[in-house]
Amino acid sequence: MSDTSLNDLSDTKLDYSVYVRERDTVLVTWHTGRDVDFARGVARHRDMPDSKKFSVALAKAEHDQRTLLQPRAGVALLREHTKLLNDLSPYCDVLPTTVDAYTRHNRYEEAQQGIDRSRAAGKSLLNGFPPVNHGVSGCEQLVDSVSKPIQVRHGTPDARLMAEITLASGFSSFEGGGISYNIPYSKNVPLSRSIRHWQYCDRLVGLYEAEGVSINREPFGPLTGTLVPPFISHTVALLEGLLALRQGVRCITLGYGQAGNLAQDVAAMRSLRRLAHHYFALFGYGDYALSTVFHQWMGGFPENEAKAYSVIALGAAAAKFGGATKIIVKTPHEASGVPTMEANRAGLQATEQMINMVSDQGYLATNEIDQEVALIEREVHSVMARVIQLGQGNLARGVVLAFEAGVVDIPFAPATVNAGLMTPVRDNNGAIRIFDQGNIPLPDDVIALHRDKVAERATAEGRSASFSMVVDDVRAISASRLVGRPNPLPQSL
Amino acid sequence: MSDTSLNDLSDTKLDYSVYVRERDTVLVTWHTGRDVDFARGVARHRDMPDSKKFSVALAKAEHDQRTLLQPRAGVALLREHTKLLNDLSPYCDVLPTTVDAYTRHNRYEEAQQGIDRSRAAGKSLLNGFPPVNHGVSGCEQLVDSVSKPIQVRHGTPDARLMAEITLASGFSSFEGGGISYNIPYSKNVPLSRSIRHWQYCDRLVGLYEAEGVSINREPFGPLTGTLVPPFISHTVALLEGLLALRQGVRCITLGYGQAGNLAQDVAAMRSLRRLAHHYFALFGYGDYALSTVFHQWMGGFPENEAKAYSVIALGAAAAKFGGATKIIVKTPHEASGVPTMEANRAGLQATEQMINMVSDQGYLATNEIDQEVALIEREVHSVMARVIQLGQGNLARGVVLAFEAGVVDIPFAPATVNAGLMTPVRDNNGAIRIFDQGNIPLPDDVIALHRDKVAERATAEGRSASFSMVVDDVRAISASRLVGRPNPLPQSL
Amino acid sequence: MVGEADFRVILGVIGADCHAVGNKIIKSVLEPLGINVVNLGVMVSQDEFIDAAIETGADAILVSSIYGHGEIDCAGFRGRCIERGLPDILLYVGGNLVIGKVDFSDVENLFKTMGFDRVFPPSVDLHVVAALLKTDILQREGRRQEIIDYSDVRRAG
Amino acid sequence: MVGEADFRVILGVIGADCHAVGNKIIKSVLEPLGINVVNLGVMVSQDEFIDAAIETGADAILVSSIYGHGEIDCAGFRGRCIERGLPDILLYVGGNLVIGKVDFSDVENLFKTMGFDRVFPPSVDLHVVAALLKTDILQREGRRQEIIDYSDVRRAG
Repeated sequence: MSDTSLNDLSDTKLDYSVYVRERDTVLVTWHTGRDVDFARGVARHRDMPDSKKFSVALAKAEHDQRTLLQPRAGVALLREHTKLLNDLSPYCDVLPTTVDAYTRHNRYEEAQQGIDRSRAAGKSLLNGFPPVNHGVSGCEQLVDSVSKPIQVRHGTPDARLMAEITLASGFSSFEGGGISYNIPYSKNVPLSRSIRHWQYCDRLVGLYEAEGVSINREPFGPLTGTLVPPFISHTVALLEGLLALRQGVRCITLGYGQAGNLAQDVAAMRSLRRLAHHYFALFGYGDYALSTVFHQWMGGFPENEAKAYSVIALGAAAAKFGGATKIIVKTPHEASGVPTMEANRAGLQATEQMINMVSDQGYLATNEIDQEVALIEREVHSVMARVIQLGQGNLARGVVLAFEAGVVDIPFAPATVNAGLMTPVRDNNGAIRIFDQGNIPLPDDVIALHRDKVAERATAEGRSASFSMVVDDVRAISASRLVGRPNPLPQSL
Repeated sequence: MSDTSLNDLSDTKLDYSVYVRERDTVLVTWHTGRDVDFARGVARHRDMPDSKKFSVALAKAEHDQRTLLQPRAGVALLREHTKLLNDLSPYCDVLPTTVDAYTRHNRYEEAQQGIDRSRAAGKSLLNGFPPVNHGVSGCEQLVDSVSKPIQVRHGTPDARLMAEITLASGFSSFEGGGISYNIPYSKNVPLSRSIRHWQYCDRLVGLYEAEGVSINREPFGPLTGTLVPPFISHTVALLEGLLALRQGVRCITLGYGQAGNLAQDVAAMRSLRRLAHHYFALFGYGDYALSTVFHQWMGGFPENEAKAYSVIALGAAAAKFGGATKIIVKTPHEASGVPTMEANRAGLQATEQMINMVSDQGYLATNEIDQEVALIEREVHSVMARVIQLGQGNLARGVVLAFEAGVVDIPFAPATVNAGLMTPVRDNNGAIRIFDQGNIPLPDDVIALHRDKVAERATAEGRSASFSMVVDDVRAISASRLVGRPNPLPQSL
Repeated sequence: MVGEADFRVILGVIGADCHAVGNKIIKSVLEPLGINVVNLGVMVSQDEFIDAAIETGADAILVSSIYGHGEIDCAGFRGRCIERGLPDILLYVGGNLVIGKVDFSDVENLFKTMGFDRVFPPSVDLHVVAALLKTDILQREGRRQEIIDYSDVRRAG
Repeated sequence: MVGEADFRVILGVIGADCHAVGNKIIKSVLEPLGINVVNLGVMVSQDEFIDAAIETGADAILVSSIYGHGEIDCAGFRGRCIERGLPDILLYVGGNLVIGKVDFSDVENLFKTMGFDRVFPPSVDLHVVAALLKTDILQREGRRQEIIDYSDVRRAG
């Protein structure tokens, strides 16, 4: 089933017998697959205390209107990774296990070399933890050695074996989706194939749910993290949420990556929640637990650590004003690559301080936010209507056709299946607008609004909008601005 | 003239002959006074490039809607202080010279010991630069060795000699005022005396103005920096502004210290500007240059540097949303006392990043801000009306009588002339409200609003409002919150 | 059980320091914990502390310094106490005692060498200070040391 | 004056790295500066870089790596170029090349030892890269070095 063509792609719940047959082919793709034992996994989850369950932590945060803190972290070796998570644990609410990039592409041989060379070098040469190579027993040891819920965070188009191993070991949340872990993370993986592989993962989560074990699923919100208009990432999040629900997933966290303009970010977080309830109900689902996650700025950071702290702080404020259930935290070392434990802790502490100070304050209500919410919702409805129409009752098929047609189009994505025709740019207030809509279907007045906003900036800067303006925007935050102005008046001389 | 009684206190422009006679007594209070030469000072200012003039920097920032960055910095020895300012200069727009605490109390002997012991110790044992001891030639060397405008920042009830020396040397801005540099900075100085001494300083600035040399004057906004309701510090700023205008000052920067609640802070900055124009016009002044300054959080900081950065970032955002012309920057070492150059630079860089990111965004317009603006303005009008009434045409006298009566009352002030009856406390959103009004005259409905807001918090916390709640609030930010809740739900477990 | 009046301390901010906030708060926290606080406020000289201690028969002097001149202002304080006939009085000091960010252990050593019995950073929990004060006073007075109830000591400072 | 086609480079992100943003931007900046960029996109193997260089007769290979595996992915690249008959091709590498915050000078030394001609941090100004590329290509080709116009190099990166 690893070469699903569009015609084979259904969006019905995967037949159990199909799942079981496929499972046999998945578990043999690396030798550690033979140790996966679903019944043992269910028992492990049932025996775990609530304090180690993602679904419980999220439900409690939703109820208390708190925002959970989560870092990113992963190193090659089990002992070092366990230590890293335990060192971070006092400073956060839920733990990650970030997976290395070889594993994300199912290159377990190279991941093994990375493990071996890391062992020899005495430091991690991998950018994450390779859970497939460490296998069920390694992952079980990890889960048993920490005291908080752990999520698998990766970027894997075919995460079936990883899901089997990590969920059986006691991980209680699994990030990703057939769109969000393909388009921004791979080059030549057909979308129908990654969607089908994620239907498998979601079906597996559904099997745990059927046994009374709630596993949290989190579509990856920020996508390429680069000038993604909120309606684009929202559309992807909603589609992945619907595809997951269809397979039996019940605990869903939808995500969004900081754009930088406070009003747009707050509006994005508020609209995401409303839109999810709307579409989940529209497709007949009522029995689910929804939460949201805000990712601090995913683009380039200032190299200077003091400046990086302010990017982190602005994100923390937007997350809290936007009502995020969880925030994924960046670090002051962000510009220098994979951060150390100390940098991670600093990012968590800075975020905690800002979230605490903002959570003591009132609801942020502005006309600008309300207008952004209304705009995002109209945009999402317009695109979703076309995706649904293209699918003709098969949403998975609709997604593939939508990407083929450029109806959904993610800026700066590496995947060749992504049209790459839509070009975003910031407006004069730093909100992300559309400079060229490509083939994305949007109402005329919405397009006119984007055009006017971009024209307003072009006039203010005395230049016409162009791709060079977009490039300036991509670099703006790392160059200490929000908007990539030509020769900006420096704040400091 | 150093023991002005209330009956001697006038608020007319100091007669020139009175000023000149007094000057002779002032200049002999320390041997460096003999080197003061007004004509030479005027010539120095005239010869300075615009890039070293505070008034020019402020006017340009007002015009461009930029926010100037300024650190605090001062060490005992001239060479080290010059180096410190030059090291900070690339990271800020205008420079400070923070004066040591002995000089603030005219204890020049002790300041000299501090200089001598610092020289022996190879490090500064003073918490600032002692300009009187270094004299005109030392201060001239300093001004000549830096490339940006320098301001004297201190806390001196009797700053007459310091003003004569520093202004003659080329400092182009002078902080303080007869109220703001007495009540929060001394114990037993009669208010009529400090006001009279600051009339002298303002008259001196007026003499420079009369020669076409604009010297910026900045009443010290934050006062005790501890739960000061905006209308209190605004009232003091307006009174000092009016007293300064009367003596011929023309370039005025009114200040405010961050309270922590974003809406209240933005409203405070916006109302400060409006109120200043209102009262300056009411008293017949039209020919002045007004600007505003925002002080980042003046209370206790978190010891953890990462957390301190978020306090700094929140202040930077409030300053920019509030339209401040200048921001006085705190540092991540704030909890540990006088900061190093590196900490100062980090505070400036973090602030610059946030201000840049916010300045690219739209105007923050919320009903909450509008309501706070309206509230602050009503409160200020109520108190100002009583002060004016008490003065019966003599505002300086009105000020003294107002403090005696507790009509103006600054929380947590060391001065015995301050009534200390008014007790502030945070409301449930972290805004500073009045728990006990003492003798401050406010409309009944305003008092009822404060009472309701405080009651709302008390109910939310399940305890009655008390001084213990106030103590909790004073410590809240250093303990990673805004509001001092009893056993707050920790954001991180 | 000892009564409230058994613990009497002189409180003040030394030198030319006018930071009044912590001073007011220290008094407001210590008094309900059974410590009789004679508060001299801000800008207090060494002799003013000692005068008040002699006059009231205090067990301890609590010196605050926030503005960084503590090293200068506190020099010779113990010697002055000895000269004035209070060789054994407890001397506590706390605040931002030196200029710049210095390791607290270095600051503590410096002030202990100068004759202070206990040295605190500005973040100290005042409930801890109160508990230590009571213990130290009882020990110095040769009384059986009470069991201190640390249950209220856990509050974040 | 040399024409646009005189500078031909192969661009790609090495290994299993799928960071496409910088890749698209590098191409968009270099081409208007007169450099002919053959962009292989993300997830490019050493042999794919070399195949393209042979096929197009490129002067240089520009390797990006953002995800921290650069040290592994770039091992033996120069040796492979020599084996495949491109001993002298310019090899540039840039990005977040190692895991963790390491002094850039250490990273630069490491990759120069591995046979790379120039090593860049992620914050490098691409106008500087373009200027260096042209200089290095001209020098390697033994041509008289042009006077590089650094006037557009000052733009913040």
